[in-house]
Amino acid sequence: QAIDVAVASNFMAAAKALQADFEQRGVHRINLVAGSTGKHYAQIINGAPFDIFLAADRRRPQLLEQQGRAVQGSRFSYAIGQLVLWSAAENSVDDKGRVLDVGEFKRLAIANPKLAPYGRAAQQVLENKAALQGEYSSRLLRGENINQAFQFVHSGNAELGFVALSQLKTLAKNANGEIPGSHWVVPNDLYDPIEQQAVQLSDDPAASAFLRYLKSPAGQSVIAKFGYLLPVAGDT
Amino acid sequence: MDWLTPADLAAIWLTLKLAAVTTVLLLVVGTPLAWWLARSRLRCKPLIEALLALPLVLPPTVLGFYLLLLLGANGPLVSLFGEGAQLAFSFPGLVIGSAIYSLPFVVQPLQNAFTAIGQRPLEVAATLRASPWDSFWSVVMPMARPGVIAAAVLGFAHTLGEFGVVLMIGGNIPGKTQVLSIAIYDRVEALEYAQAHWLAAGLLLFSLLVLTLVYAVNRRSPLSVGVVK
Amino acid sequence: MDWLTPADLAAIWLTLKLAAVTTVLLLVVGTPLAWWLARSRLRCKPLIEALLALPLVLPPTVLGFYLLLLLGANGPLVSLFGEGAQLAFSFPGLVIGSAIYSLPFVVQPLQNAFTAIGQRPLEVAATLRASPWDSFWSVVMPMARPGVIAAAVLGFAHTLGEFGVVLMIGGNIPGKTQVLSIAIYDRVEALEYAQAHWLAAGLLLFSLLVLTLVYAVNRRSPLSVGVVK
Amino acid sequence: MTLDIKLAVRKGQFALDAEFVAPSHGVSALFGPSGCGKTTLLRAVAGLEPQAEGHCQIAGSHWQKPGFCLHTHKRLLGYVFQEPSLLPHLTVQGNLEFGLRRTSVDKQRVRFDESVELLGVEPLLTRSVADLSGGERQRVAIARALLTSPQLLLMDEPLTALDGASKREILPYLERLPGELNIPILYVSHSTDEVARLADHLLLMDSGRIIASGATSELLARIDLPLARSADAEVVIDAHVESQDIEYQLSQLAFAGGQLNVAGLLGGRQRVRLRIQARDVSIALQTPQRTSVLNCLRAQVLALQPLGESQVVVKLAVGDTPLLSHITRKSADDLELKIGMEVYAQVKSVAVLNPICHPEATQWP
Amino acid sequence: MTLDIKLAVRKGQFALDAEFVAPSHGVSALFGPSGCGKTTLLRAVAGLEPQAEGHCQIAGSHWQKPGFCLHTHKRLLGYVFQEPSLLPHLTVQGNLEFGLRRTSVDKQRVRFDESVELLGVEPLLTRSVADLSGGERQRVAIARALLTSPQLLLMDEPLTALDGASKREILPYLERLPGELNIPILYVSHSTDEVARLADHLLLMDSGRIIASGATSELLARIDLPLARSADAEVVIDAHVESQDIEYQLSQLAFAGGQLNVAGLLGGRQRVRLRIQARDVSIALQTPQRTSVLNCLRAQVLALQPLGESQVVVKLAVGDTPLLSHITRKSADDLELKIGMEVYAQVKSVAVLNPICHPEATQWP
Ligand SMILES: Nc1ncnc2c1ncn2[C@@H]1O[C@H](COP(=O)(O)OP(=O)(O)OP(=O)(O)O)[C@@H](O)[C@H]1O
Ligand SMILES: Nc1ncnc2c1ncn2[C@@H]1O[C@H](COP(=O)(O)OP(=O)(O)OP(=O)(O)O)[C@@H](O)[C@H]1O
Ligand SMILES: [Mg+2]
Ligand SMILES: [Mg+2]
Repeated sequence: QAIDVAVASNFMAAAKALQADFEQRGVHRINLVAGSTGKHYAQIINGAPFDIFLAADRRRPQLLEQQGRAVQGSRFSYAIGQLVLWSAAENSVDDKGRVLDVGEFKRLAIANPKLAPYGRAAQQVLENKAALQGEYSSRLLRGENINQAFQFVHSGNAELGFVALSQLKTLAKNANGEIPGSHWVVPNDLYDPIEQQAVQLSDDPAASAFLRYLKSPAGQSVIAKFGYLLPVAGDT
Repeated sequence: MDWLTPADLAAIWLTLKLAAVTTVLLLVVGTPLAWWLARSRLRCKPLIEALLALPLVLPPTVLGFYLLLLLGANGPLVSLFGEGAQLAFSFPGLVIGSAIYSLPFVVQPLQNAFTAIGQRPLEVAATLRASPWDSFWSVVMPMARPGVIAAAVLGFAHTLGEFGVVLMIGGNIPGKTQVLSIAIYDRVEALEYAQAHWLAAGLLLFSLLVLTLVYAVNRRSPLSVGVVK
Repeated sequence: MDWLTPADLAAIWLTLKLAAVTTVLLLVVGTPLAWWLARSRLRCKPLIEALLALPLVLPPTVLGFYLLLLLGANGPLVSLFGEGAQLAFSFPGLVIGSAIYSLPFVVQPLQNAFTAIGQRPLEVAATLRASPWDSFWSVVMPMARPGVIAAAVLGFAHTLGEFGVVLMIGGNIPGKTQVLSIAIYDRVEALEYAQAHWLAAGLLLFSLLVLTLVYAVNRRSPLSVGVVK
Repeated sequence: MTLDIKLAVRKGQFALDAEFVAPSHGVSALFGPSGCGKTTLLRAVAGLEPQAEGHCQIAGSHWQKPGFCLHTHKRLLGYVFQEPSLLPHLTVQGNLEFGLRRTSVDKQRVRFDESVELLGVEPLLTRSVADLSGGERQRVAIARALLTSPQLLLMDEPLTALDGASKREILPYLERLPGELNIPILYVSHSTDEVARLADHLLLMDSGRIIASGATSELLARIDLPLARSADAEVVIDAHVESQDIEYQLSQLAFAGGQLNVAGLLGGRQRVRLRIQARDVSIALQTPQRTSVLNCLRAQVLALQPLGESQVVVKLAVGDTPLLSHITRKSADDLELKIGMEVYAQVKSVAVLNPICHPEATQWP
Repeated sequence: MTLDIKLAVRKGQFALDAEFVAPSHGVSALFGPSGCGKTTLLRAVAGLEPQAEGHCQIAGSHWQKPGFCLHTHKRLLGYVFQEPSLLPHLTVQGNLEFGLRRTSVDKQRVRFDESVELLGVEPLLTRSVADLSGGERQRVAIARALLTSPQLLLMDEPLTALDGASKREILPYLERLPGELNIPILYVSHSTDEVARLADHLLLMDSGRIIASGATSELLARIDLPLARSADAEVVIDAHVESQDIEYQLSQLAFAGGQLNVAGLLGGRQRVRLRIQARDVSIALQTPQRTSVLNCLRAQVLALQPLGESQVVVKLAVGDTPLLSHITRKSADDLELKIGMEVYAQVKSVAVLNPICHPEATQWP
């Protein structure tokens, strides 16, 4: 019997790799349920039969823990997302992000700052470029989540966009074996860390096993491959 | 085709089942409702008609959210009838959600079709010994056929395509409550565009086939020599 | 009310404008289409009817995705007609997206209403010197009024509530393409439930009012002494 | 056993308030000007006017009384609507069978083949009702109502869209029906011809009320009623066949008060109904000689009444049988007609209304 | 200037193939059994049968010819459908004004008030058409068609649902119309009475074809056609008023061949149309004495033909005017009638069909 893992949409690609690796190692099977973290949270509160919740932030797992919906003490950070300013066009984004200061673009895609941690992070980056703040807001395309922000850029509808590094990793490499287009990995000090936390929801042994795997070096190396930073051990 | 995973197959099957069951349920519930609306002279009828259109006004996810509150673990149903009454994250829950969301699309065409029939054919049927129940099946429904078809098609197609409500109260659990529309959506979200294209194209083709068939059959001469009884 | 931010107000205004413009556009486009469908004897009619129902079958977000590809910066329209033809992220783009998604809900009731009128009233009008165009306005439309109302209500309500398509091709730009449904949805996602409740309740109440009014007016005696001309 | 009906219903400005008793067999004709409420009355009897109040008792069974109202589909009636209301989603055959199938086999007393043939709808059976001509529709509607083998037949101007020949085929069939099925028919008609031929009982309506009700022969001859004063004034006489003249194909008929010759051979001692129109009766003071007028009856002048400026209605009695004559005032003066005077009534034309022999009826139109 | 029409159209099994020329003024009656194609012909003339082929020329203007077909709304016609087809979303007044508003003021030749009053629809103006009685609907439909002041009026059994009195009010109005508007009317009717009264020209139809076409008086008297052999056989005679008898309120009328007395005072030298039914004509060999029969005409036997077993149709000539008589075979033998014989035609009843005076018409029914 497979356990159900609610996974934040932005982490799906990595989660699939983890699933494959995990299932190959042991007897347990898992089922990935993609969705936005807000939706998953509402569903868990209202009785969704999920065993594990891989959230996109730390707030929702925290809330669940406070409300007694999660196995106490099971919460931990499993990945830290990295924000990237990306353009599908070559030479559009410089490696200092000066393109933002110049402001020569029509549309900039971000995830919704209210909903998605990547969105909030992007917002913080932009706020640092305070000079352009007022002007930006009407040029911001806001995807419901980081995936939609990515789609806007990928389909060429936005010249630029703040996306997750993990997304760029899944893209087919260009001729040089590099990420297509041009990008700027935003320095970590420009935004609060995008800490993604997991929490266990049922006492199914398979759930414990998967979480153990997630913390294990094997699991962590898969996560790292997808462009996430790894949390400092013991940080909750 | 490596993209038609078992989960996809399960999603297709679930989708068809959901759309079919929902359509049948909607016709079963919508028909008497539409009939009542078509015939009633109550002063509050406009209010009821407006109420029926309301599910449309809320974004499906939001509607789904409220349904989740209603049907979920903390909802009034569970507090009244106990654990067993939790309909969220189960097939019946999906059906209820889809049905509520698509109800207006079924009731409206039916109601208009019923209204258009008028009083006379029923009077005629009554003078020919047909009880109201009998007339309903042997006169009203056959005469309202275009409306019934429209209702079924809109209800079915809308259930196939909509996922906001289903996503919310179903939980998108592959093999259990993940329907095809969500599967496609997930593919798009996961940047697996090729697979999304294939699934979407398949869905479109299948729907085109079914709908064309329905419309073509509907078009056949509406005459029947025999009479139901 | 601290939750009715200026952005919310802008969203409300935009939503109403979008719903109104879309409904009008749908009636303008849907009416001749429905009329043609009601009268045509073409053999391929079932296919066309099925095609028209197809937008329903795709999940709105997916449909929006494809529309984005079509109307976006790299879409065929832009390559054909240049930059100016990029409709995505503009109000016209929103209107087109909503209109495509709601088209079946408008065409179906209209088509059924037109079919139900039959040939005779048109023949009568022709013998009374009314040109086909004239008859259409002075006979067909008044007689099809319940269908027109149903079409407008379904189209309007559906545009109010649906946001998948709009989100995708609109980009949720506050004050420009953010509509109310997305605003409510965002509140739910952001766990700002109280504000979501208020907005949803407001939307529902407003819609209830408008719809009740529409239905109540529709119910008034359908008789008119004067005749349009 | 009678039809005992008292029904009141308001429709906008119009109020129906009809009360009458009619025999529970034979045809009762409902006669009155356009808009007087005939259709409304029929609908109320059928239970199609939910607001109707009063009682409605048909041959002993209560269809409606205060506090009780049988639903239409439980009233064993057949209704031919004024506008032939065929069910548009069924073929002609589907329409005919609709009622038939809902009539239990042991109660079916009208044969499908016979009525279909008589009404000439056989070639139409597979047709869509939308394609039918006006007359065809009306015939299908009549056949459909008959096939339910009703206990009461309500017919609202059922023959209006039919040509003379069709009428002359269908009328005798309708005439025989009440006898064969032993049911009453309430029959709305604007045609005095149909009324005289079919009706045993006459109900005159005006402004929602029954203004006179009685045997047809009686009401037709009452010169205080509008009927006798209309251009179509006539009397009907019940008679029986006394003898025959085979060479000339004539029959002598006897009635209360005298004898009449009519063309055609009628079966011996058969009962027949005759119609004599007022304009076909002339008055002479002595027996006329050498004329083609076959019938000349001794009569007494019962009443005289002016009709417009130049005409006079004369009510005559031939024995016990009343006769009407419309003559010019000049003739009346020339002949010095007075009440009680003995005269000769010359009858130019006698119509035999019975089904078996219709000397006047030729094939077409 | 004529109506020159040749139209063919197939509808399922039925094929219309009608060709005729009719005068472009006055009433042309279309007469034929149910299902013979009368309605289809009218529809084709109105341009409502898109499949119809042939030509249709109305008083000089082409409505249809090969390769050209005017749309119905451009044909200046008025159409009274067989089933009164009022527009259900309009009131009575809305229906009446629908066509009126679409007729330019300078072409309006029918006064709203007058036609509304004559057809008795004044009290109905604000009513919903769904509530009307059958006769009321028919009257509204007629008024509506008239109000478009058409160049050709097509009327499909317009008077069927009307009672005698309404008919007698409306008929004279219709009779006057073609003269006043100077337009032709194509009039479908099953009633010989209406035909005789209204029609100058008669078109006999059967199975989709026109089997005879000609002046009414001519066709009515042709004993090779079914009309003369029907129970309603009759002739119409055009006459003019010769003199009057004021005391007795009688008029003497002169026609080609003789004189007739009719009740009522008719205006001096006025042209009138008379109808004499075959059953109202009897034959005598000598002038009858002391009878109420006013009219006795010298006539010659033109033709004799058996009618069924016991009757004979006799065609007489009174001067140039033909007359029909249905008498029994016995009478014919008694009188030893032969072709060419001189006889007296006793005319019991003459109906004056003109609008101004209707001696037969009383108020009701
Ligand atoms: N809903 C209504 N509101 C007002 N008047 C009505 C309504 N329904 C019927 N009437 C009137 O009632 C009268 C009687 O109608 P009904 O149909 O019974 O007449 P009828 O005797 O059958 O006439 P006809 O011979 O013309 O068919 C008519 O004058 C009609 O206009
Ligand atoms: N679509 C059709 N298919 C087959 N037959 C048809 C169709 N339409 C009409 N007919 C037939 O054509 C014939 C002529 O119809 P039409 O209505 O012209 O008759 P009509 O002379 O007006 O008869 P009535 O006096 O009964 O009104 C009828 O027998 C009718 O059944
Ligand atoms: Mg009536
Ligand atoms: Mg006809």
